[in-house]
Amino acid sequence: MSTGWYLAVSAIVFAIGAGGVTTRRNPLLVLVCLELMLNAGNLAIVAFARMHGATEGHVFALVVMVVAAAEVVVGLGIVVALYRNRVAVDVDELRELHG
Amino acid sequence: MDEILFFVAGIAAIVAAAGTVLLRNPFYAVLSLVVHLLSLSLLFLLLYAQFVAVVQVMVYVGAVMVLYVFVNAYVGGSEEPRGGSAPTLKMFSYAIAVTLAVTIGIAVLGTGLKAIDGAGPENIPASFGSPANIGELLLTKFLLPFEAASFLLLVAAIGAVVLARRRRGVLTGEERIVSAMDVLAPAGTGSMREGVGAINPNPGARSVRIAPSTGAGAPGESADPPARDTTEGTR
Amino acid sequence: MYHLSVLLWLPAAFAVLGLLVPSRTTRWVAVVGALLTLALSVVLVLDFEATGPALQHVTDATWISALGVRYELALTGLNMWLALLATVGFAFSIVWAAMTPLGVDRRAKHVFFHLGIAQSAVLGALLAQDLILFVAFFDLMLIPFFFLTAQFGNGDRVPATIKMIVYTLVGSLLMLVAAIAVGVLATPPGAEVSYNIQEIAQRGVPEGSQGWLFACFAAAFLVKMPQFPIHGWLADGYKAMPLPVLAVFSGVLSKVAVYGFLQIAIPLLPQGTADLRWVVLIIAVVSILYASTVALTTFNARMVLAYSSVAQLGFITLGVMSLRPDGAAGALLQSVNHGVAVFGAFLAVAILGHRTGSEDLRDMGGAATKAPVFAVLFVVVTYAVLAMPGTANFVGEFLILRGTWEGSAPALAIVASIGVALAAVYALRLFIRSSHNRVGPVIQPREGARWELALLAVPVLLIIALAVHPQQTVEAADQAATRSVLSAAAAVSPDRARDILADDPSAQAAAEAAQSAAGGTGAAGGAGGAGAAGGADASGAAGAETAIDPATGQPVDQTAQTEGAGR
Amino acid sequence: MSPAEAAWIVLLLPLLGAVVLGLGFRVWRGITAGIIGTAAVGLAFVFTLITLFGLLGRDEEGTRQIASSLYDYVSVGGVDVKMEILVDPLSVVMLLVVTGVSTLIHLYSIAYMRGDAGYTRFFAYLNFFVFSMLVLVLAGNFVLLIVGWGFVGAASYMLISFWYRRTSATKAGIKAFVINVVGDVGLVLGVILLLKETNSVDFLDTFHSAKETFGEDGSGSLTAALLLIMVGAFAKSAQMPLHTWLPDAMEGPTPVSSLIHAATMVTAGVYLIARLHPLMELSPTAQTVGAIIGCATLLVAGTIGLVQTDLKRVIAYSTMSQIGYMIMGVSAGAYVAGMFHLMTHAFFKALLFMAAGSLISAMAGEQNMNKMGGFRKAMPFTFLAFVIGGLALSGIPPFSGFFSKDEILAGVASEGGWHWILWGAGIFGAFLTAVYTWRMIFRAFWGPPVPEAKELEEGHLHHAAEHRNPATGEIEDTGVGFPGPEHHIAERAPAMRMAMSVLAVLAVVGGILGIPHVFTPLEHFLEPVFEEAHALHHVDTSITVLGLIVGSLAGIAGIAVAYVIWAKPTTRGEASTAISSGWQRRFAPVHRLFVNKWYFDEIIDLLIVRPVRGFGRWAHDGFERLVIGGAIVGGTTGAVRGASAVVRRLQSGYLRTYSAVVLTGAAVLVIYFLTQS
Repeated sequence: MSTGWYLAVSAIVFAIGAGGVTTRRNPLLVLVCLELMLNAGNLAIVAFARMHGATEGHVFALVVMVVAAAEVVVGLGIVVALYRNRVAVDVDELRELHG
Repeated sequence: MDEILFFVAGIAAIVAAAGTVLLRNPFYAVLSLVVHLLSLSLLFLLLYAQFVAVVQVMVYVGAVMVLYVFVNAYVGGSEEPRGGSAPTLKMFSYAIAVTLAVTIGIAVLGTGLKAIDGAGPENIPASFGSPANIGELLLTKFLLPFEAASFLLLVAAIGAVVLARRRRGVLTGEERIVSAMDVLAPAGTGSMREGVGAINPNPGARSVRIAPSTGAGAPGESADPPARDTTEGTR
Repeated sequence: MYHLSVLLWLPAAFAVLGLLVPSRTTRWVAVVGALLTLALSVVLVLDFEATGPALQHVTDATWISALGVRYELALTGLNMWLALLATVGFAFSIVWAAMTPLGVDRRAKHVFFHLGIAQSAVLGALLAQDLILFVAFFDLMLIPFFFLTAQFGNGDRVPATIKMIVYTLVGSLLMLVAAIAVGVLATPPGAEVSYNIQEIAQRGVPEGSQGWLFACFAAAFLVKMPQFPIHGWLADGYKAMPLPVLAVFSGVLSKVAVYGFLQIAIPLLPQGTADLRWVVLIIAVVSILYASTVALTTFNARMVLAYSSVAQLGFITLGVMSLRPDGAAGALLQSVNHGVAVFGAFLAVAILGHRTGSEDLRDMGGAATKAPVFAVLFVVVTYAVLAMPGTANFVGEFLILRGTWEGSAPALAIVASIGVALAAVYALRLFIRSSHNRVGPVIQPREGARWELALLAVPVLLIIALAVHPQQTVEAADQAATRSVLSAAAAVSPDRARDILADDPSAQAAAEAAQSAAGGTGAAGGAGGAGAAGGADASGAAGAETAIDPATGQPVDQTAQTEGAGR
Repeated sequence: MSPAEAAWIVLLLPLLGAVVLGLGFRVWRGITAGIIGTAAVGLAFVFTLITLFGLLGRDEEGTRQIASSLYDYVSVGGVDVKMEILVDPLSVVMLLVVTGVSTLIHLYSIAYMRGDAGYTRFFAYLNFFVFSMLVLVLAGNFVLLIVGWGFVGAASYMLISFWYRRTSATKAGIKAFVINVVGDVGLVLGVILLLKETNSVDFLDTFHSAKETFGEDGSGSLTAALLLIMVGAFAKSAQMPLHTWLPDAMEGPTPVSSLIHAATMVTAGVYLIARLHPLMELSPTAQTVGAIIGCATLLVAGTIGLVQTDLKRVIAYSTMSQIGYMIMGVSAGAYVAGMFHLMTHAFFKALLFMAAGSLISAMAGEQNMNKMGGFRKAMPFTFLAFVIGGLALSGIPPFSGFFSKDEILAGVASEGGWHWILWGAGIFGAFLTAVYTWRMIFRAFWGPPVPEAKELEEGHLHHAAEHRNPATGEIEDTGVGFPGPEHHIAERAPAMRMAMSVLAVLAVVGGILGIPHVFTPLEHFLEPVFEEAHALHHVDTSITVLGLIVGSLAGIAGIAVAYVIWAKPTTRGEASTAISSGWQRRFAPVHRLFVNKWYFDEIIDLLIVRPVRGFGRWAHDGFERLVIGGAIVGGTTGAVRGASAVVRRLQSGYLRTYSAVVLTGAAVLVIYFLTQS
């Protein structure tokens, strides 16, 4: 299988994730969609690692996973805190930054 | 064999991703993500990244997804209402997403990188992507990023605890959290809020508090209680 | 050799220390810090050799090597007295603030922290010998004042702060752009970029670009002073600032802008200076007349001083742009004098305002009846503000007017001297309406508290000391001022540079010594005629530091000179 | 002790006195302060005598000019100023006048100012003034001269508004100060112009190089410089049109008027022109201007003096007029005569002011001559002083004013040509002088005694029930900042009597120093200074004799006219006002012109004060708000506000919008790179 196929899958998944981030209103799902994007990135990295025959890419992928895990942990913590303080869990309700 | 597996896993990944985004019920969406992740790990295997694939399954499917499911259950995953608050935004977002997919696809495939067409070197060593190989890299070449990543995880863990813990009974209203910025200026000073008069400099004049969340004391000669942190004010 | 770094960072160190100690002791920590800095600066100034090299106590280290930015500090004849003025001013302001409610405010820590940081920044801007370092400190020194105004000001402090920020920021950005451009444009092909001020002066900035570069620098400096018509922030800013802060802001910070002209704009951009000096001169003269008349009619005691500062800085600018050593040295002297006088004047206004509850002259009057000591101190300050002959302010104005008469135009000097007469009116009006006449409707005259009088006596004593022996101040400034304006003067016309050198005995000796060495340069360089004679004089005299080629007005390297002679 | 050392001590003594009194104002209360102040100036007079004899002990040729410098005052870029004094016969004569008269006036003030709440302050100021005046006189270069010039202005201001709670006094003070600053500015600019030509601010250097620099006939720039310098001289010496501050300056205590506004400071302009004679000689234009201004001033001041009713103001206008003589004299080259008249004028004018002060205190502060009369019996000593002063002022032989004034006129006339017009004006001025001087004396001392005079004859001093400002009638207390409650009249206070006696003697015999062609020690002493002056006339005897005769006739005629109008009793005791009021009616416009002081104040107000103030108001209330605050600031803030409104729209606060924007950006970037490749 040529690397290009993997990259195509990666691009499509990335775009899907991006679309999700902008459309979903549940913060939980926004995070999920972010996971999609990160994973798409990971796929591309691993595919390139295969292409070059270099394992360093795998390390990169692992670090991305770490970041993703950290992000999820904190993000979910925020979701929980939000849930405690506000009834609605909806990103559209969180408009403190409105100018 | 490779091709079949790839197409199966690839299509599964894409469909599951689409499901994640489109399914209205958060619970299903998360489950769909699990499918996506599993098929992704299959793709990793096809790329000889055994260790990454295993970690993918263990960390994501095993840990992260469980977390998602639990939180989802805790929050009470209500279905998203049909027709969001901004329908044009939604259409726009889809359009952008499609554009991105197309353009990135063109960018990646049309770059003229010869190697993309190939599958990479045929005779890769057996140790490629093995735990030993990666472990050696992590502890030699990438020691610093590795440590940084572990530190990040530690911080994230503590942060999550701080964010999600129940405060009642731990902090009384009298206590205040001093932020680093308080050293430089009382909360809200010089902010846009103060500019529009949301924070009232003169206690004598009529006070309009737009939101309780900033709750800064008046920086002038007021005898207000000391400046408060935002987290306290939100309750 | 790290004295200057110690001097520079000591206030900041004490500012941080002040944060760490309990807030009740913060003010004393700040006072100790300010006095220590003052002592150190006095030692350094005493250590300065007027006849020694141009840069003394040099500190030089790489700061951002990739950009060619260096951390280079030095004490020169130009900045020495201004640095002393800054340490005196900040010590004055910090002691003052410590004695007022600001010192025991629950946010007292902020006051002294900001003042300390500001002091370090001002000293940094004064001592910096690297263009980027100067710009960085110049911007940094304003920031604490924004905070101080926004937090502790009165009236419309937030709009006032925003106005100040917008004005000064625009100026600063222009200056940053110009500074980078100067450094890059001056770099010959293949050489490393350097922002060292002397290095740039040696290399020379292409003449075509000097005009807009000078305009950018001038805009930043004129806004900071401020000068008509870009003084829009002045009224609100001055009204909003707490007085101890305002004293140092008006007394010290505006002088950094003056210094900027002498240190950077004029020596680095001689051609631009020569081209645009009339614009700046007209601005200065208009500022003098306009601000003087406004000061004449406003009833806010603070605003009288505010506009008087504008007028005084107009004089100083006139002196600087006369492109003569006497005018420039007079401007430096006047900067010091005006700073000292302003400290006293603002303190006097604060004392009066304290008795009155407002700063409106119509509410005041007759303060002298119960406060003879205060009145005497105030009248000395008033005399200094109006530059009565006998004060050093008069000496400064005399030198400035002389420089303007000879360097710019007699008409300009005559018009500017109207400002001298107007100064007498507004300064005396301030004194009479507050301290003399019948006791005002609101004021409750009483003698100043001990600390108030003691503090007010400091500027008064300084005024007297300067009056008795102004030479002390101009001595070191003389050569530095000559160096600073020489190339620009040569850019205006070679004759002018020759005149300057003819007036300067120290330069003359050097000129004779170097006469033979550089004698052929002018002719060989093709300048011909009068230019050749000018070349002999100019290059020889400036031989110690930079030589000026009168034909181009550009500083030329000494080695290049001798090569030229050989050819 | 060398003369220069003695001169330095002369300079420092009053400063020391001022500092000691100023710092110790809580310690030296009461008469001690007066004694300290007087002693400081008295000692200065003693040291002046030492200087004088030191100088007399030297050769006449050259060595009577001593320049002594302490240190570099300012030396930068071609300006080289030293802390330097110049001791020569001219400055020593001025020193003698200044310290001598000052000592007497200090002595007078010890008694006169008793009971004033600002007693110590008064002496501190007075000592400071003497110091300033000495700086002016001794200055060895132009810059120090300006310093002294400015200092006397400041001291004058402080003393004019000595009773600082009087609004009229502070107004007069600021007026005097500002007009003097205008003069200072002229002086500064003139000096700068001179400096440009001669490259030196030092007197001796400038004078020595003057002929080389400017040539025998001078040059345009020299004339311009001298005219600018003369602006300073005119402002200080109250010459037209910068004279309006002097009458108002009479708001100050009477000893101040006597010392500053009669004897010393106002004559500084005369001294300056005499000092600069090597330059004046080279510029006939400047000389002409000086002579004409002096002449005009003496006439205008004389006419105003005729109709004023305020006692002190009459003397003030008389001072202006007399200084007009001096300026005319020194401008026309009669330097010695000018200096001589300066000296005799100091004697008799100080005497007149002292006597006036005595009279005013008897009137409890009232200065209006309409309310005075018949003090002859009540105050014989003051009356005598007035008569002596009046005779000297009117130029009646053999009083001092007779010789000095006529020497000036003789000097002017010997220039010949149109200078005879000046001579004629001078004679007419002498007539006017006699008229208004004796009008004052007759109105105050002749006629039926007013109640105050009667009270005094019975041995009581009149005290006003409530204190009022004589100028405005406002009610005052006697605390600090207002005149004190006590009055000591000349008849009772020995200190005042002593001072007035000495001055009276000097006013009588002062003329002995310069009897033309007979006995001229002053001229002889000053000769080395003015030897270069080509116009050091040895005036024709015929002109002198003519002047002496016509001048004394004019004086006597003036006194006679004054007697007929104001003193000649028609019926028993009633002084007639018929003649004067009849003239007032007949020449109403002229009278109005004189009473309103030729409308100088109004013209200056209209031409300068109002436009400046109007512009200031407009700038402050209009321009500042509309253009600076509105257009410039408002414009910029408007632009910023508009832009920020647009940007704020984008900040919807929706997280999704932000992410969409980010994605759009990403997409655009990708497309950009795609199209680029």
